[in-house]
Amino acid sequence: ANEAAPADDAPASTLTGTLNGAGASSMDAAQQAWIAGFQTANTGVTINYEPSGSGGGRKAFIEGGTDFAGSDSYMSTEELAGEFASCVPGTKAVDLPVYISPIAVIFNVDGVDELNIDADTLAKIFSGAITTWDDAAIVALNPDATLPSATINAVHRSDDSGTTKNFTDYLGQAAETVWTEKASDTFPFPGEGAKGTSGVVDAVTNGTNMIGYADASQAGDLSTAKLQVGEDFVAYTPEAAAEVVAGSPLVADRAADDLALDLNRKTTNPAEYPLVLVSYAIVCNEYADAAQGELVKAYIEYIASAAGQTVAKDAAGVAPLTAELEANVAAVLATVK
Amino acid sequence: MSKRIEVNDLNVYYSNFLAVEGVSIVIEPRTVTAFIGPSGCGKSTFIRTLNRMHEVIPGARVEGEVLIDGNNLYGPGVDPVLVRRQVGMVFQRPNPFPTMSIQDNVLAGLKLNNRRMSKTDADDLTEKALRGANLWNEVKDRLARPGSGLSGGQQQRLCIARAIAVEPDVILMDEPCSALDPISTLAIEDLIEEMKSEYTIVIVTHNMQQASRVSDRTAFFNIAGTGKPGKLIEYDDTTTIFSNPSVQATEDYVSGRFG
Amino acid sequence: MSKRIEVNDLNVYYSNFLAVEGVSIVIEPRTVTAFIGPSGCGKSTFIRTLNRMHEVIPGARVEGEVLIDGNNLYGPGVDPVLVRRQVGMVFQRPNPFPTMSIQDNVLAGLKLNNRRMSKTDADDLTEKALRGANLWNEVKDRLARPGSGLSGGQQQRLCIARAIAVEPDVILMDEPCSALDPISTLAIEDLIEEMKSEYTIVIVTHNMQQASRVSDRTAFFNIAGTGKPGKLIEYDDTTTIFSNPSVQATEDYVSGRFG
Amino acid sequence: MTTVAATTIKARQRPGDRIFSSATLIAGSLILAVLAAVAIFLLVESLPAFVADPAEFSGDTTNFWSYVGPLIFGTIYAAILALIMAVPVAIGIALFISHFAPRRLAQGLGYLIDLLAAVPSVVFGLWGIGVLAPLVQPFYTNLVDWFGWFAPFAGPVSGTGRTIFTVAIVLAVMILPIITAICREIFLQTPLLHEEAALALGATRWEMIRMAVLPFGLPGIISASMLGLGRALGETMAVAMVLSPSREVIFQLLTSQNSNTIASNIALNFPEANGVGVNILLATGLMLFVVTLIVNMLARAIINSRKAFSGAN
Amino acid sequence: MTSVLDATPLTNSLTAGKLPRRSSLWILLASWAVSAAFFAMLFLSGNVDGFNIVGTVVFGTVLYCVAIYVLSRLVEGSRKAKDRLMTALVTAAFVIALLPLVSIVYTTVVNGLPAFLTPTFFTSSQRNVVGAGGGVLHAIIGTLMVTGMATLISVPIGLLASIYLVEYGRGRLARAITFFVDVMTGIPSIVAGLFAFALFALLFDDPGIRFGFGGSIALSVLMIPVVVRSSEEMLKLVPNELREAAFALGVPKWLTILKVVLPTSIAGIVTGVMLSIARVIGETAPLLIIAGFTSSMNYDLFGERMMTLPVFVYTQYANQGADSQAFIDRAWAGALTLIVIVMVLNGLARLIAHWFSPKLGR
Ligand SMILES: Nc1ncnc2c1ncn2[C@@H]1O[C@H](COP(=O)(O)OP(=O)(O)OP(=O)(O)O)[C@@H](O)[C@H]1O
Ligand SMILES: Nc1ncnc2c1ncn2[C@@H]1O[C@H](COP(=O)(O)OP(=O)(O)OP(=O)(O)O)[C@@H](O)[C@H]1O
Ligand SMILES: [Mg+2]
Ligand SMILES: [Mg+2]
Ligand SMILES: O=P([O-])([O-])[O-]
Repeated sequence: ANEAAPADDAPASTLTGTLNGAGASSMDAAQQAWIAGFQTANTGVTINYEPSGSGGGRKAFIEGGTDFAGSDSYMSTEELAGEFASCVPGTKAVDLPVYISPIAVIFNVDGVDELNIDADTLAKIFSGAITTWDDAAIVALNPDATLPSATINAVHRSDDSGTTKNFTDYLGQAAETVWTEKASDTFPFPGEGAKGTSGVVDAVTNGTNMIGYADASQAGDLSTAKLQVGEDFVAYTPEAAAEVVAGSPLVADRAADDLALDLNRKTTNPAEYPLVLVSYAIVCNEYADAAQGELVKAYIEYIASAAGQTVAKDAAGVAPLTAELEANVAAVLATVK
Repeated sequence: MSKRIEVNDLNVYYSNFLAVEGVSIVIEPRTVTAFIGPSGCGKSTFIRTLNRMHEVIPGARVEGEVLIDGNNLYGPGVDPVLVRRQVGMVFQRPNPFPTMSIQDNVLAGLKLNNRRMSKTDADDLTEKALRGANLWNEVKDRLARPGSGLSGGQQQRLCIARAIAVEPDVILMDEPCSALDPISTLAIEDLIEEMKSEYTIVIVTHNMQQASRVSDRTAFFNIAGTGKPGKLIEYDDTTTIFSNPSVQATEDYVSGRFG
Repeated sequence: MSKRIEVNDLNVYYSNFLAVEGVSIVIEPRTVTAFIGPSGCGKSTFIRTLNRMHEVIPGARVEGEVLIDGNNLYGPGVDPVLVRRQVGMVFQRPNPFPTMSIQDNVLAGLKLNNRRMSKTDADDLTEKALRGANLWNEVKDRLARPGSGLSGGQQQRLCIARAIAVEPDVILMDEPCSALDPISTLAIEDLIEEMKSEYTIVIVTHNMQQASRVSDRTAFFNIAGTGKPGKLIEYDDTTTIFSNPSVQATEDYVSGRFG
Repeated sequence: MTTVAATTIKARQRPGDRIFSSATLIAGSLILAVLAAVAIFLLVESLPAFVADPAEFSGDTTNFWSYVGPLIFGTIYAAILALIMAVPVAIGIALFISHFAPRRLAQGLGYLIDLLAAVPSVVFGLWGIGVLAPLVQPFYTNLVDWFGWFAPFAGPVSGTGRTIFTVAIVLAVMILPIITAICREIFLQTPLLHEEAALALGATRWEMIRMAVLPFGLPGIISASMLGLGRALGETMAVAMVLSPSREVIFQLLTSQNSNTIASNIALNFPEANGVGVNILLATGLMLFVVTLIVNMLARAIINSRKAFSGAN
Repeated sequence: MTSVLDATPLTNSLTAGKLPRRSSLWILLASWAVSAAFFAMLFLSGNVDGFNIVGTVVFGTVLYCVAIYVLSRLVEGSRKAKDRLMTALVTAAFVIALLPLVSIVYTTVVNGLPAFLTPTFFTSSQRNVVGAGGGVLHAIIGTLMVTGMATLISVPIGLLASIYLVEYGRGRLARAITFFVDVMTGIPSIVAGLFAFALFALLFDDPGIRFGFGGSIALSVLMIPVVVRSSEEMLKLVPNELREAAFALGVPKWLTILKVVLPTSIAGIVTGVMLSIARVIGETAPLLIIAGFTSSMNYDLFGERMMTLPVFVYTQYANQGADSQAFIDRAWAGALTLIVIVMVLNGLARLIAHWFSPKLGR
């Protein structure tokens, strides 16, 4: 029923074809909303986005299996050094930030509704250095809370994930004395593992004395902790997340049109929430198949537009790009063919 | 050890089909009784009701009573397992357990009640039962081999050995010799003769010579036509049945004497 | 339609076990030949080699030749399927097809070979075969019911009807009456008598009266002991075998005349 | 007449037989070919893993064998636990349906159990996370409190119940219908002759089952269990969703540290894997293949050792 | 001819030692009552929060097993006691198996019904749907096509192979097939998916290949061994007597197999085929890899991505949007749909089996 083209629409778009993308599962819900929006406006187009994981998405794109990739991490230098099968030989691909989402620290502890936490304590909880909820460090941050003397069950992602990479990146930078592991897709310490964001949410919801981290849009009814930024305790908000991204510099030593961001995790500005995840759309500078290039360009332009970002905010609870970043992305896209 | 069997006005049904009607009969201890009659007249059906083996067939049921030494088999609270321990049975088709060795087949029934049997006891009992069934010489070297490797006749004798090994009070045999050669048959008949001193024996046979040779009394069953119930026509001393039966049908049947 | 069978120096093996050794025999067309002998002497084994049914048993094989009207059954390029259409077989144990109705069982030989026939032809053939097997009256009202619901004797007669429905040249019967009552047995024996005018018939039986009644010639098989091969001891006219055998073993066996 | 016989007995080749037997032979060989293709695929893709750079392995491991060891252990551990739970219950159910339940009920009951086979593994995953794990967690706490001195029940207890024991329960439920269905069909085929033989010896119903039904069905039970074991060894999504994994060999059943299974590990890490990482994961798949091979060899050996006594014929 | 006894003796030796009728029922109820009382006391004493129903039933049943065994042993002797114990255990096994079944079905129905009952659920795809709404038509079509094709591939191959094993195969090849079929059952589903993907990526030189037929091939790899194994077991159960009967009528081997052996075992074979379908119809991992993911309709098994129900369920659960309840509802409704589909197939198969199966006199 919903497959038929709308009958009495405004002048139909001339775009036709099928566009295939794959990559980060974090942005799947947003992608579905974008796809719906784009397909409604361009009834001749079918877009498939496969949430197969950032690494898998990048690999498929590089080998020419898909037209664009979604990725929680920007391309590595080795990846950039190689060939891109979908692109005109010799040309490269670029990272375009299109998706910003705060990562929430979620918890489920009997009798505790609010929790303040700082990076060091968070790092100690997840590395297993702090094992009970009434540990002095937590009590000191939450003098008013009635913390039970129960074991902390800290849940991490059991699958390799961009969320984990951003979480460990945050801990590694903001709590560098405590968290000595480098940022990685794989969670480096023991503890309770769960598959996918929804797995972590379910584990925290169904267990007792739980804490975990998850894409904020999925936190649902769970309580979320406030992070200490500077002197204040900051709850996640889309705006605070967008703010920290806006305040972050581009990664050095990359092509000028590659908008990979070096997130400022150590911010002390209480208006910013530094535990965020940025996902990139990865597209060719110049597509070997010009028709596909046109489709990709139109689609990613839509995604990065104010309209697209609003759709994503409504559908997936992500933080919209700041106007400045939006403009930067649009400028790069203008050169894509 | 032997028991008296008394059957009062027994009807046997398969679901709604009345297969055997109104049988009343008294079988004295330490006798051999032969059931004869044309195929389909309900001999197998009836003999199975004497140890409640018909209950294995879905839908089969009886009306009436069967008393073994005065105890009603179909009385309330009677345990068919106890009944069958006292009333053993040998079937028309040899049915040794294919998963057991020859020796285990012989001891199968015994092991149920007597789990811990010494090796020598077990061997003795095996030999005794197999000798009784005239099979010992043929299998004594391969007691540990599967019973299913034997020829049909050997298998049937194995089944007889298995039945007599548990030393029941009554032994029912449903055409036990129909798959046996004359020598084995002779052995079994001798065996029946011997066992008579201890057991009550009921045997179904198509072989009227056999009936006249082994049995003390003979019961003739007949059937009026297809779909009609089988009935006990005449029951008397074997000599009387074969020489001077009182019912015409019996005379007709046994005078086609042959086999 | 009848065929002559000639067997030359036949050995039958189960893998390495020599079950039957050095049998040579000539069976004339339009005769009934009976095989007798103690259990395990290889009667079943040998009769199966006459239509290559032994090949169904893994490891069973023959050496020597079997000629049917001069054609070697074991010659190169011979199709066992065609052999079996000409040489039919009835087994010791009744084995009707459980998936088929009584009528379909009778017609199985044709239907399974995808032969088409009109409804009336089929009905006629069914009736003829069932009458021949003396089963028509008992089952004529339930031709569409499954064959497995019949009693043992009825089942065996159904199998005989099935075998004669394909009108083979030779019919092999392995103790076909061992599960039958005298009336059915008599009917089958009459049938054999009738069929003799058209078919060559070979019958294995334990029943020496039966052998002497139905057969023209009798072959006596014997076995020296367990593990030894079975051998053809004597083969002659039935009257000679039963009245004046030339071998002592035959005399011993038939003089224990009974059954 | 002789001439007629000569032409009829020496048959033309029988095309039906030739075609049919060749078709079965081709089908059989095709299976071997597919399996060989899968094996070659795994082998070729695995080779780089055996010589991979130590840095390519996640965690503390530095070579393939120390990486795959705990996974092999976890795979077998979970599958064996599942089998231990499932086989007796499956035999019980099959017997209940074939020999205990009233005949008219039995069919419906069989259908009910077959329903379990219809449940997709994702749903088992969801059910494991959402229903089973929270349900058993309090029992685990009690077990650890009372029997913690017994090594497999040692603490600290998992706060969510998402342990290898829970996974084993889920796997057991998953393989139950497979084993049950096959056992049921086999038990129903036990020759009545043998059941009657046992009953006539004065066996109780259970003794009859011990004597006639179970021995007759034994090879089938083993085959069915192997089928179930195969499923348990290879189950991917349900394990990935339910298990809280770690990278060591862990005997404890009730903690949040559990040895992962090979299939689940592939599912968890494949999406983000690249380069040699992919080869390493596929090499673990090859190891699972080898494990299955060995397990089946053992099972075959058991069946064959009792061949002479099998119920066939 | 008969003498009627005036009265049957007062004691019937054949009844010696028997628990009264229905005693097992009373003992069961009593056990549950005791167990309930125990758990109620625990609950009232405040040691546990909530009355534990599962615990009551489990503990009560264990108590019953012990009680019936002990009582029967005292009254009826050890053999009868063992029989009663095993009866209790076998019945308990059945009930135990029903618990997860009921729990899963209940969970699925309760969670799945809201979305299942929406009017668009069976008439539309997820194309252009954001948040609540939409349907699973695309996934139903995909599942039916992919699984149907897998069945078309696997059943002939599997059945023929099992016929080879039982009827023709002797010697090494047969042994090899038997053995490797078992090994094949151990191929993890995800490896089957990766294999199919690698195969077609190579064949079509397309590193991003996704299409429904590839999914069918992956599922076939998982399905074939189940078909072979179960059919083989069923064929082996056909008595040799029946084959001999047909051979003796001059029926060629292939017709014997086709018309005697297969019909006799058809019920078991159909059960096995259903099992194999059930085995693969719920597979997620391989389809994610080779059949792909789309929210639009696709009727072409040989081109482009094709949605299937398990992938639908998984992605709806794994990647929830802001309105997460809508996604979870759809996930459960998808699961419910899948279960209903298998149930219907199962019912059909049973009917088929019933029509063709042997009409046994027993
Ligand atoms: N399981 C059954 N269900 C329904 N009817 C049956 C069953 N078994 C036997 N019958 C019918 O009951 C009647 C008696 O059969 P039964 O087997 O007792 O005869 P029989 O005298 O033993 O014959 P035979 O000498 O051939 O063994 C027959 O008409 C038969 O068709
Ligand atoms: N399938 C088989 N494999 C191995 N040996 C067998 C097989 N069938 C029969 N035998 C053996 O071959 C010999 C001959 O057996 P066969 O069944 O031909 O005897 P028979 O004369 O028909 O006996 P009966 O009168 O009991 O039917 C016996 O020693 C028997 O144990
Ligand atoms: Mg009978
Ligand atoms: Mg024989
Ligand atoms: O987007 P994820 O890689 O965290 O699932």
